[in-house]
Order: sequence, then C-alpha cells, then structure tokens
Amino acid sequence: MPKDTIHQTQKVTPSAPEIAVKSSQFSRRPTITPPKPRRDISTPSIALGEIPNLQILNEKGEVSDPAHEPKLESAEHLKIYRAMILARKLDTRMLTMQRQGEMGTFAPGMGQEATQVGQIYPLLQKDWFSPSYRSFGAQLWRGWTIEGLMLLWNGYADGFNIPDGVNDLPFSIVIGSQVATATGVAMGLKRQKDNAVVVTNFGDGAISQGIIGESFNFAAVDKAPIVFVCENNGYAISMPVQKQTGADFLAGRSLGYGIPSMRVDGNDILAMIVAMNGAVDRARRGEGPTFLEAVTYRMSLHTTADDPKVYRKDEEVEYWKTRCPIARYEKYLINKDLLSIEAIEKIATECEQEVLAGRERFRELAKANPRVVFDYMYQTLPAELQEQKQEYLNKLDRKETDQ
Amino acid sequence: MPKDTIHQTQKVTPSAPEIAVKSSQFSRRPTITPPKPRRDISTPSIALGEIPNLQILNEKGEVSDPAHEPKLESAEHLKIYRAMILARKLDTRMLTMQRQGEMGTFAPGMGQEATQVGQIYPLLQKDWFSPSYRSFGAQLWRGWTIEGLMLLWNGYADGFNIPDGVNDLPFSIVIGSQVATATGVAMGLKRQKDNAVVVTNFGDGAISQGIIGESFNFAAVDKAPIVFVCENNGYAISMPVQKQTGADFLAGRSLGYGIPSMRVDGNDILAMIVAMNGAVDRARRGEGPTFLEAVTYRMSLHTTADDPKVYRKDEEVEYWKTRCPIARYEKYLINKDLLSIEAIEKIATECEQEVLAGRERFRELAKANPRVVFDYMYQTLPAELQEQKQEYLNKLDRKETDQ
Amino acid sequence: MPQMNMAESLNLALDECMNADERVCIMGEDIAVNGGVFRITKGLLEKYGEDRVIDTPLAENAIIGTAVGMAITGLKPVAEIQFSGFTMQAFDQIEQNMARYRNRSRGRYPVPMVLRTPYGGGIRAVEHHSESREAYWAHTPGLKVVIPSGPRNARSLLNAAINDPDPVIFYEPKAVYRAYREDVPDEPEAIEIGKAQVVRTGSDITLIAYGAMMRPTLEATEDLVDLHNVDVEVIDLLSISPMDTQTLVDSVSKTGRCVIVHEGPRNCGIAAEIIARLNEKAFEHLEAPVNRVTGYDIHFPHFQVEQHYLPDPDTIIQAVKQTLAYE
Amino acid sequence: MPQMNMAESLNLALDECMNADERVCIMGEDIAVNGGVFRITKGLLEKYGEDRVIDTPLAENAIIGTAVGMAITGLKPVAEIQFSGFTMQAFDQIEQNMARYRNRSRGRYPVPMVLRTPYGGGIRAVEHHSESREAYWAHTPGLKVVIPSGPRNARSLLNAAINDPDPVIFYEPKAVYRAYREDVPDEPEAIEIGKAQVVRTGSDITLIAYGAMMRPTLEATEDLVDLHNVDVEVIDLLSISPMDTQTLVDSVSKTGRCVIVHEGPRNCGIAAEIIARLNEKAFEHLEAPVNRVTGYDIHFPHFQVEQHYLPDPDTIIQAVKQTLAYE
Ligand SMILES: Cc1ncc(C[n+]2csc(CCOP(=O)(O)OP(=O)(O)O)c2C)c(N)n1
Ligand SMILES: Cc1ncc(C[n+]2csc(CCOP(=O)(O)OP(=O)(O)O)c2C)c(N)n1
Ligand SMILES: [Mg+2]
Ligand SMILES: [Mg+2]
Repeated sequence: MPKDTIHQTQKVTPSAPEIAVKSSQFSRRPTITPPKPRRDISTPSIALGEIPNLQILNEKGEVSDPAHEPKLESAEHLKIYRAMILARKLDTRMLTMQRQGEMGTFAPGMGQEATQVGQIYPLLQKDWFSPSYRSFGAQLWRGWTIEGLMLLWNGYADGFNIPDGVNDLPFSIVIGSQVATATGVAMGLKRQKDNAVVVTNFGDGAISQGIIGESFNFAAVDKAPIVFVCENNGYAISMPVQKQTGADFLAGRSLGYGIPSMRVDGNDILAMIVAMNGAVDRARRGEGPTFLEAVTYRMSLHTTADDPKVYRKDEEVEYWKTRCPIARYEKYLINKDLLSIEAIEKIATECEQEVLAGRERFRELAKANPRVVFDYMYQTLPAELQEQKQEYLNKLDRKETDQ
Repeated sequence: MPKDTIHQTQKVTPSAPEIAVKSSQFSRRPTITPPKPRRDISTPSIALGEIPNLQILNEKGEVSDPAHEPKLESAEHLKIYRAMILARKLDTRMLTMQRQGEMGTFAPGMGQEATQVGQIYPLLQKDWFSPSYRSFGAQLWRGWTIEGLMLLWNGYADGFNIPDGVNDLPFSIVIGSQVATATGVAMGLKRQKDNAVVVTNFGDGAISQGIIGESFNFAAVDKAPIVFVCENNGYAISMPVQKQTGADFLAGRSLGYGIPSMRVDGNDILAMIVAMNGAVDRARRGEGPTFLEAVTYRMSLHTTADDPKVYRKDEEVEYWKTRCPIARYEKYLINKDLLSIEAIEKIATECEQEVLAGRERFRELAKANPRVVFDYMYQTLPAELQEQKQEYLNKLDRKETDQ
Repeated sequence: MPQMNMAESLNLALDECMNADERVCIMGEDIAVNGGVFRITKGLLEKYGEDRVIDTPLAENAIIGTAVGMAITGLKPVAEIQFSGFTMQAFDQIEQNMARYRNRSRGRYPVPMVLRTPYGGGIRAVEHHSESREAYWAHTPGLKVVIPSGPRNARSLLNAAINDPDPVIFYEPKAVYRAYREDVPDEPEAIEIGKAQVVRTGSDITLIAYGAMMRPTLEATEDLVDLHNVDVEVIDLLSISPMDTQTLVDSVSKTGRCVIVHEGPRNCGIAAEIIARLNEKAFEHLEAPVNRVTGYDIHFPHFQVEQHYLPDPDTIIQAVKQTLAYE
Repeated sequence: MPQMNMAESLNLALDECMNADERVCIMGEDIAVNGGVFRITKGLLEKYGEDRVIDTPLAENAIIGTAVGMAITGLKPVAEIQFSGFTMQAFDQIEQNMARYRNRSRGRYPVPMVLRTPYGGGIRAVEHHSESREAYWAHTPGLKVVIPSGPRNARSLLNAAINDPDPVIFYEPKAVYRAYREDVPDEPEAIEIGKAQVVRTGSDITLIAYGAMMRPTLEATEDLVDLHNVDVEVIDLLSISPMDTQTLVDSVSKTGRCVIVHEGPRNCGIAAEIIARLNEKAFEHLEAPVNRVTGYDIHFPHFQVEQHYLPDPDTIIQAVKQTLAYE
C-alpha cells in the first residue's frame, strides 16, 4: 500500500456510542471543594453506570448494530480489507521462514487482524503509536516495512531503524513498558500543543503490570491525548485470562482511574474502527484518555517457541476459527457487493507477492554488521567506551584474520 | 490497656451492608467457558452496579443510619473510645518531644483515630496487620508498645522488635510496599489453612503505586483472606487527592480487579467497625479480599518536617476540626449515657499517664547499641561480613578510646 | 548415576525439595500448567497441586512481594522470574523487602526464599532476554547470589539455595540448560553457598569464571594447556555473594596472575570486585595486572551479533597470553 | 558572587536552565506547589507554570517512564525522585527505557533527561532514606552518573546534565544541601561530564572521593597534612560514569598509593571499579594495595548509629596511615 495514502483515512460516521457519559460516574471531576468534605459520603451508595459493549458485525458477517455501522467508501473498505490480508500473509510467511531457519523467535498475530488494523485506522501521520511486540498488522499500516520487521525479528539491529515519516516507537518486548513511554509521549504532545494523539496497545496479561495502572493514572490526571487498547486475546503465553484476573472483563480496569472505557468485539473490524474513532476524537478534542478492551483471540502460537497444546484445547481454537475477523469482514463485503471471489483471490495474490518481495529485500539487507554495536549508546562515545570499542574491534579483526 | 483483652472484641451485629452483592457485576466469576466466547459482548452494555457508602454517625454524633448501628456492650464502647484517646495523646506527646529534640521526624495521625482503631477492631490475635507509617493508633491496639514506637521513630533499631504475641509486620515507610507483603502473607495463611486474615492500610497517595494494583490482582485471583484499607486523608504530603487521581473517589479502584469495595466515613468509628467487620468476616469465610476507602482527614502535619501552610488553607483544617472523629464519638457516647464529662477527663488523664509512663520507659531504653548493626543481616554472617564487622568494631573501639 | 542436562537436574532439585519439605512451593509466570517456558518446572503441578505450584498473574514485582509475604508465614517459596531482564520490574520488592525483612524485623521474619531466573546470552533471543546483571544483587546487602555452571552443580546448588535460611538469587545460565549432559548422583550432594570450586589446579595463571562462561573458559583452558603449554588453574566461582575470597586469594597468591571472565557489563561488575579483593589480599603476589574479559558497557546487542559481544575462548586466550607476557 | 548553599545553587541551576530553554520542564512528587521536600524547586511553579513544573501522582516508575516519553517528543524533562531509595521503584523504566531508547531506536529518539535525587546518610532520616546506590547506575549501560560535592560545582554540574544530550542520573548529597555556603559565580561555569577535579595536589598518596564524602575526606586531609605531615592529593570524582580514569591513573602513578572513599556498600561498589582500573593502568606504580573506606555490606542502620556506619575523617586517616605503612 503506497505510504502517502495510508494516513488519509476517511472520516468515520456515525460516531461511537457516548462512552464518556455512560461511565460518567467515574470520570466526573470533583465538584465539592473544601471546606465542604472532599468526598461526600452521605448518599447510601454511588451508582457506577455502565460500560458499553460494541459489536457491529456479528460472527456471521451480519450487521448486528445498524445504528453504529460506519459509512465508509468502497475504496476505504478495500484498503482496510487488504491491510488485514497483508498482515495475515506476513504472519504466515514468517512462520514458514522461522520453521525453515530463516527467522528468529517471533510472536504471530493471526486472528487479531481486525484489532490491529482497527486500532490505528483513525490515526494521522503526525500521531504516534506505541505497540507491543504482537503488532505487525498495525505497524505495516503505519509505514513500517516488511523487510524491516523481518530484520528485527531475525536479530538484525537495522530492523529497528524507524522509517522516515513514521513517528512511532519501536515495539516493546517488555510487557507493559511501552504504555508508560506512550503516556509520556502524550503528555509531551499536549505540552507542545500540536494536537497529535497517541495509541498504545498491550495484552490481557500485560494489564496485570503495575506500570499500566500507573500510566492510566498519569494520563487521567494530565488529561493526556492517548488511547489505551488492551488486546484481550485470551492468553498470556499459557495463562488464560480467566486466571489472570479476578474480574469478569478487563474494560472495568480503567474506570477507577477516571478513564472511560468500552468493550469492543476485537474480531469485528467495523466495531474497532468506530470505537477507536470515537476514542481518538476524544483525545484530539482534549478530553483525555480512553480505554478499550478489544476481545479477540490468539489463533496461533504465543511465539514460535511455544506449544499451545500443553495448555489449550483444539476445540477452542476451532471455535474461534469460526469467529475469524477476516472471514467475517469478507462476508460483509461480499454481501455489500464490494468484494467478489475473484477480487479476494487477486488481493490475496498481491499481498503474498508483496510479502515475498519484502522477503527478497530482507534477504539482501540481512547482513549483520557487528561493528556498530557501540554507535548508538551515547551521542558522543565517552573515552572509556571508545577504549572498549577498540578492544572489541580488535577482537573482530582477529576473528576475521583467524577465519 | 491490658494486652490479653485486646483481641477479645465483641461480635458486631448487625452486619455490614452486603457489598459483595451490590458490586457483584465485577466480582462474578466467568460462567461462559470455551468453546463459547470467553467474553460475551453481545449485550449493548454491562451494568456496573453500585458502591455502598457507609456512615452511621454523622458529624453531629447523631445516628444517621440506624439500620447499621452496631450493638456493642458499654465496656466495648469505652475500650474503643479509650484507644482513640490514647492514640491522640501519644501523637500530641510525640510532637512535643520532637519539637524539644527528643524525637526524630515522624508522621502524626491526628484526625485519623477512628480509621485507625476501626480497621483492626475485628481482628483476632492470630490475624495479621501490615500497616503504613501513619498507624500508631492501630499499632497500639495490636500490642505494640508506646516505648517501642518512640524508639523506632527516634532512630533506635530496638523499636523494630516485634512484641511477643504480636503477629504484625513492622510498618513500612516505602509507599505501597507493605501491601504486597501483606498480600503474600494472606496467600501464605490461606495455604496453611489456619483461617487467619490480614489487614493492610495505605494512603490516598499510595494507591497511585503500581504495586498496589498488582497486589489487588494477586489477592483477587488467589481469593486471599485480606482487607485493603485506603486511608484517604486528603493529602499525600502536599498533593491533594483531587490531583492524585482523575476519578472522583478511590473506592472504585479495586472493582476492575474483581474486588468489591465500599466507601466509609473514616471519621465515624461505628461505620469503620461495621465495614471492617463485614470485610474481615468475608475474608475469614474464604470469600476473598475486600477494599475499603476510608474518607478521613490529616488534621496535622504530613511529618514533623512538613509545613502544610504552603499548600492548604487554614479554613479547610478548621472545617475538618468540626468533623473530628473523637468529638463525634464522644457526643454519641454522651447521648447514650455511656460517658460523662468526668469519665472523659478521667480517661484523658489515664491515657496521658500511660503515654508519659511509656516515655519514661523509652528514656530508659533509649540507648543505641551501634555494635549490633551486622547481627540480623543473615542467619549466619558470611566470612566477608565477619571481616567487615570486625573492621567496624575496631572503628568503634578506636572511637571509644579516642573519646 | 543418570545423565542429565541442566534443565533436568534443576527440575530434579525442585522435585526433591518439594517432596522433602511441604513448605516449599513454587510460583511464577507459566510455571504450573505450562511447566515454565524452559520447562524447568515441568510435571510439578501434577505432583504437588495448585496450592504449591502457582501460576501467577503477569507482574514480577508482585511475584517477589507476595513470595516474601508467604515466606514470612513460614513457607519456602521458590519464585521464578521468566528472564533475568525482568527482575528490573521486581527491583523494588527485591531490594526493599526480600533483602531486608530479616534485618528490619530484627530476626523475627527471615525470608527463606529463592528467586530463580535464567540469565545471559547465547540463545538468539530478542531484546531484554540476554542480560547478566548479577552485580546488581551482589551490591545489594541482605541477599545471597549463586550461579551454577553445569547440570551436576546446578542440582546441588539449587537444593542448598532452597534450604538456605536467607533469600537467595539463583541465576541459571540459560545457554547451558540443554547444552550438554553429565552424571548427576542420585542423592543431592552437600554444597556450601559461599564456596568456589577449583576445577583444575595449575601453577601459571588463575582463570576465574562462573555460570555460562565456564564453558568458553574451559575450552580456552584446554587450548592453553595443550597448545600453549600454560598450566592454568581454573576456578568456578559458583557463589557470587558471599564470595569465596580465600580460595581466590590462595590461588592467585600461588600463580601470581589472573584473568576473570564474565558476560555482564564491566563497569562495577563482579570482576571489579574480585580485583579489589585480590588487590587487598594478594597484592604482594600479583605479578601482572589482573585482566578482565567481560561484556562491554553497552546494551546486549541483537542476536545476529551476540557471539561477538560474549567472551569467547579466543578472547580468553588472548587475555591469558597478555597477562603472562606482562613483565 | 553571591554566597549560596547547595539547595540554593541547585535551584539557581534549574531556574537558569528553564529560563534559557523552554523545552526544560521539571516533574516529580511535591515539586510544584510545595517546592520539593528539600525546597530545591521552590518558586519555579510561579515562574514557569503548571505545564512545565509538574506535580505528579505518587508513582516513581511512571515518573521516569513518562519523562522518557516526554523527552522523545523533544522536551528536556528533569524528573525528581524524592529520595534515591525510591529509584528502586523506577528501576524498570530507568534500565529498560531511559537508558536504552537512544540505542533501541538507533539514534532516532535520544533521551535528554535528568533524574535528580537526594542520596546518602547523615540527616537522621528513617529507613530507606539514606541509600547510596550509584553503583547500580554505573553498572547500567546507557546512563551517565554525576554527583556534585558543593554548592558551586552542583550548579554547573546540574546545568551540564540538563544540557547533555543523554540521560543523566544526578545524585544530590542531601547532607550537603544546607551544610555550608560558598561563592557561586553569576554565570554558569563550563564543566564537562566525565572529568574529575584534583582539589589538592600532593605527592604521598591519592585520596579519591565524591559527593557528601568530600567533606570528611577534606577534613581528614587537613589533619593528615597539618598533624601527620602527609602530602595528600585529593580528587573529587564528580562524574561516576563515565569516569575520568586518566586523572586517577596520573595521580596514583605519581603517588603510588591510594585510598578511595564512598558511603555506599562495598561489594561491587564504585571503589571496586576504580581499583580495577588502577590495577589495569597504574599497576607498575602501585606501592601498596589500594584501600577502600566505604559503607558496609549491610542495610543502612537506624539513624541513632548512622555516624558509625558512615566513613568519617578518623577512618580515612587510619586507612591512609595503613596504606602509607605498607611496605
Ligand atoms: C516484564 C515482562 N515479563 C515477562 C515477559 C515474558 N512474556 C513475554 S510475552 C508474555 C505474555 C504476554 O501476554 P499478553 O500481555 O496477554 O500479550 P500477548 O502475548 O497475548 O499478545 C510474557 C509473560 C516479558 N516479555 N516482559
Ligand atoms: C516509594 C516512596 N515514594 C515516596 C515516598 C516519600 N513519601 C513519604 S509519605 C508520602 C506521601 C504519602 O501519601 P499517602 O499515601 O496519602 O499517605 P499519608 O502520608 O497521607 O498517610 C511520600 C511521597 C516514600 N516514602 N516511598
Ligand atoms: Mg494475551
Ligand atoms: Mg494521604
């Protein structure tokens, strides 16, 4: 997909359900100030309101919530569809490459394509994205290259070069860590008044990390322009989300911090787009952070080092295959006459070609340069590190002589 | 107060409002298992229920919620009242001692006596208490001695000796840290099936620490027998709670973790006792953790090194004086004919004497022994530390010779 | 004596400790149902049940914080942190509670727990998965820090760590987990935390290493002995803190020369501490500067070039030659 | 040249940096309305407003984590951690983001931020308020670590740290905040991070210290010179990492003897690293073992006995005598 068109997405109407109102009991700012009691506790209880659930397309690809069905142009639909196919093709190819010894351990995203593409769909180029490691789909849309992603997952530092014009942070392997950085970026953008927003994602396991709660709090207090997306894909490695939390769902996690939230069917691309659109708009209007729990499923392995048979049943995976985000969207597009069997095949072939072309570039670029490992440590390398670098380069020289 | 009677508190009736039910939307365990969707999102929204507020005595000392007024014996009332007076006397005395150079920097608890005494009232001796540093009132009840508290706040290691028969953890200075330990203690007790419970407290500032969210989560998942008490005293040093959080209140913080909660008037000893009694019972019945936000006010300094005039208005402090937990309870007891002006004076004098006697013992005990600083590092001091210890003792010997 | 790799011998140690003492329980991310991402805890859930083999939520700081609490109630928790890079998340609870509780409670609440974690490079892992920061823990009063180097000592050392009355950081060289097998006696061997092992006696120079670095060190030794005719004395440190200073001093006092090998950063690393101690106690015997072959003070590089970052036999040989050449 | 104490000169440095560069913002617990618990940030809220002087919620890890994010957008955050003991809470974000972002983004996102924090003993504080763990940061690649010793160098060093393109840990010796006043020039002085200062030249022995330990070191020096007739050379390290190895090596090559003073724990501390470097680069000049006068490997004791834990002039003098007596 040509990079310059990526960020010119269509304005989405109608808008998302009004989440700020529905959970307003939590996000209402204090009204009672001293000398009255800071917290009025004379009422017998505080009603907490409700969290909206959003699903627009059901698993059969039928519109289950017509009121929120976005009015997107056909070309836009196809762009979105294509992005999901490209994500899946890359995923599949990388798995093959890994099995053939041409790729390091990586985290497949199969099944999460709607969550991925939906969460960055409303972003402009100037906006920021701070993803976790399972974010190919979104990163491709944002302008990261196929070869770059292949490089970095195969242990080449060059994969971490951020493409020109892309504002995003490199994905983070440290669970939850990217959320604090993202919150800081949002606080920084707000202070620089350039009206940009930040999206960050993390998993159903990650939400157990204290730093995510701390980040919620900082974002809420600062009214920072950020959207937190929890991709609840059912598992943190082997740990089912039911054992990860004592609550029934994760969307409630932000409410106690004063951040409104919504639960979204993460395998429904339309719901993801509508929900994200509302949340991004809120952030851009200066109304502060929003939290979305996207309910999806990790159809593949945790990473290529993982064996899910140890901890989950095949029938569960089979069930979720029937909820595949791509199949669902495909049915919708076919029903709307936006897609034909031929078009599906054409797009599949094109995307496969694009991935293979990326692999070619990856193969050309895949030359590790051990000589640069000191180069980005500091703006100017301190004397003691210059010495260590020399020692290291001598070692490399010696090895080359030896070989 | 004689130590052996402390833990024989009266069974409290009626019981607390049923919080587990009221916020049940959060604590309900998942019912849908694979192959159905793990999280049903087909309903338009999730109703969140409500958080009960509990106040039994209003600021005039009148019963505002007769349904929950606990039926306590007179002797019990007097024991509770006395414990609150003792806490305040100790506080006042230590402040004087600090100003006279006989005490280190410490954190006064004035205004929080009801929160303090209420939170440990339902505990048995075998139960555990893991407090923050502003917890004199509760610690005295639990069996810590006046002289011990004076010693430790004046920089004597001996103050950390845990009195015999007391199960508690030494208070923690590190904000939020004691909550993780407490959660682990609860997990340990549960595994040892001795049916004991844990109470831990922390402030409105502390709740911003990620470790508290992590502890909520661990406790909820493990169904550990613990009660989390947030003493919302309005400030974290200079930071008003309104700037500490984007939410209107703190009681909601645990709901997203599946832990039911309640807001309690922390200056109302009856509400504190009833709420804690319910929460402790829940824990003891194996129903898991509860979270209480006790709304109170720090009437005094953050610590003796603090100058609150920089960040808060006198009129605010004046207002809260009218909500003093001791005055409120006194009015109630007088109205009930359980207390007379003479009795008040007698108790005040007795408590003052008790504190002064404690100070005497403190003065006798206040001998720092620099020679023991290595002694509790390990069960057996490793050779390298034996050497360091010798080096250190030689230094002490030299100093003594020099003097 | 069955042949085992280190993953198996660690599993054996956990199993025998849990079997011998029901206070021992294990906890961490993916350790129960999944048996651990490196399968070190495999099969233990089935044997000892959910109450003693605990799959925790994903939060390292709370794993250590709650383990401390459990230890205070009399249990002996063995907590796994999935990769040592993520002990950073738990620094707070390690430094502020695990290391301190015995002292701050004046002996009332000892913390007989173990923090197990795989450390080090060499398995082509992603960012943050190859760190060696044992020096952080050596610099933290109240802890003990041990690192086994092979299947056999791993088993005894873990057994000793679990039975130690104080908190032990147990670093597992993940590059060694499945690298080779060796005979492991049926009965656990007595091993004392705080003792190093002289694995080869020699008279020309002392080589000090530990953990995964023992392999390149021994490989270098072979070459040095066979091809270069250097009579190397090799010490496996095993216990990083407390350290067996006496054994190191005795050796270097004899050989006069020393090379220290570790993969963690150099600045304030374990080698610096060893040098300081040799300086204090073997000064008059030192015939050459003690040489450090360590990781550099940079972030562990992406895995395509990790082999260049890690100390290797060639670099060790060079350092030995240089040290021997010093006059 | 006005006379200032260190609290005032640090406040001056913050003020002049904020005035000169509007990208500089400060953040932390109680730093805005309250002006900081040590009043280092006093008056800055009134001058620079809420957007640049930010009272944060009580969470150290998020303070550092969000400061990194802010730095990535082009700001220059100066984050205060109220006491260095609570940098443990932020270890995760310090090690995993602050220290790494330049490198992991291949130069795209440098992190020109400063972490300011009061460290060390001597003010009769409660538990966790007297730690000196600069060695943790020296052992962490990607950071710079500096520690001023007096009002004058504190101002220039903080200025240099704020203007440095890389993340700097700035430890403030809290015992010195109000200990004395000295002349502080109106204009900030150029000072290079990475350079030590020879504060007294001498020929008999080199004394190396930094931060709060400069005062007992200089006191000891006075006695040594005046009463014991020892010609001491004294070096104020100022920059812990990178370290001015050359200056240290030059000095010790000249004097042949050395004592290093710091208050943090000994094991893997800064002194160990200095000894390792002297061993490497001044070996042939060393006439005696380098001596360490440091904190012990125990938890900082309760304040009634803290003076015994802390290195004092007498202990330094003893160490110098011992080192001079070595033959
Ligand atoms: C701080 C930290 N702890 C542990 C890990 C090891 N780890 C990698 S992925 C993972 C599970 C994450 O689960 P989740 O947040 O649900 O994301 P998902 O993998 O499902 O996308 C774990 C424990 C890590 N990378 N970082
Ligand atoms: C981890 C940590 N960070 C910072 C501090 C310094 N500090 C001591 S008390 C305090 C405020 C605590 O406020 P709160 O939790 O509301 O408790 P309160 O003092 O009001 O009882 C702070 C920031 C600390 N002790 N520990
Ligand atoms: Mg997941
Ligand atoms: Mg408070």
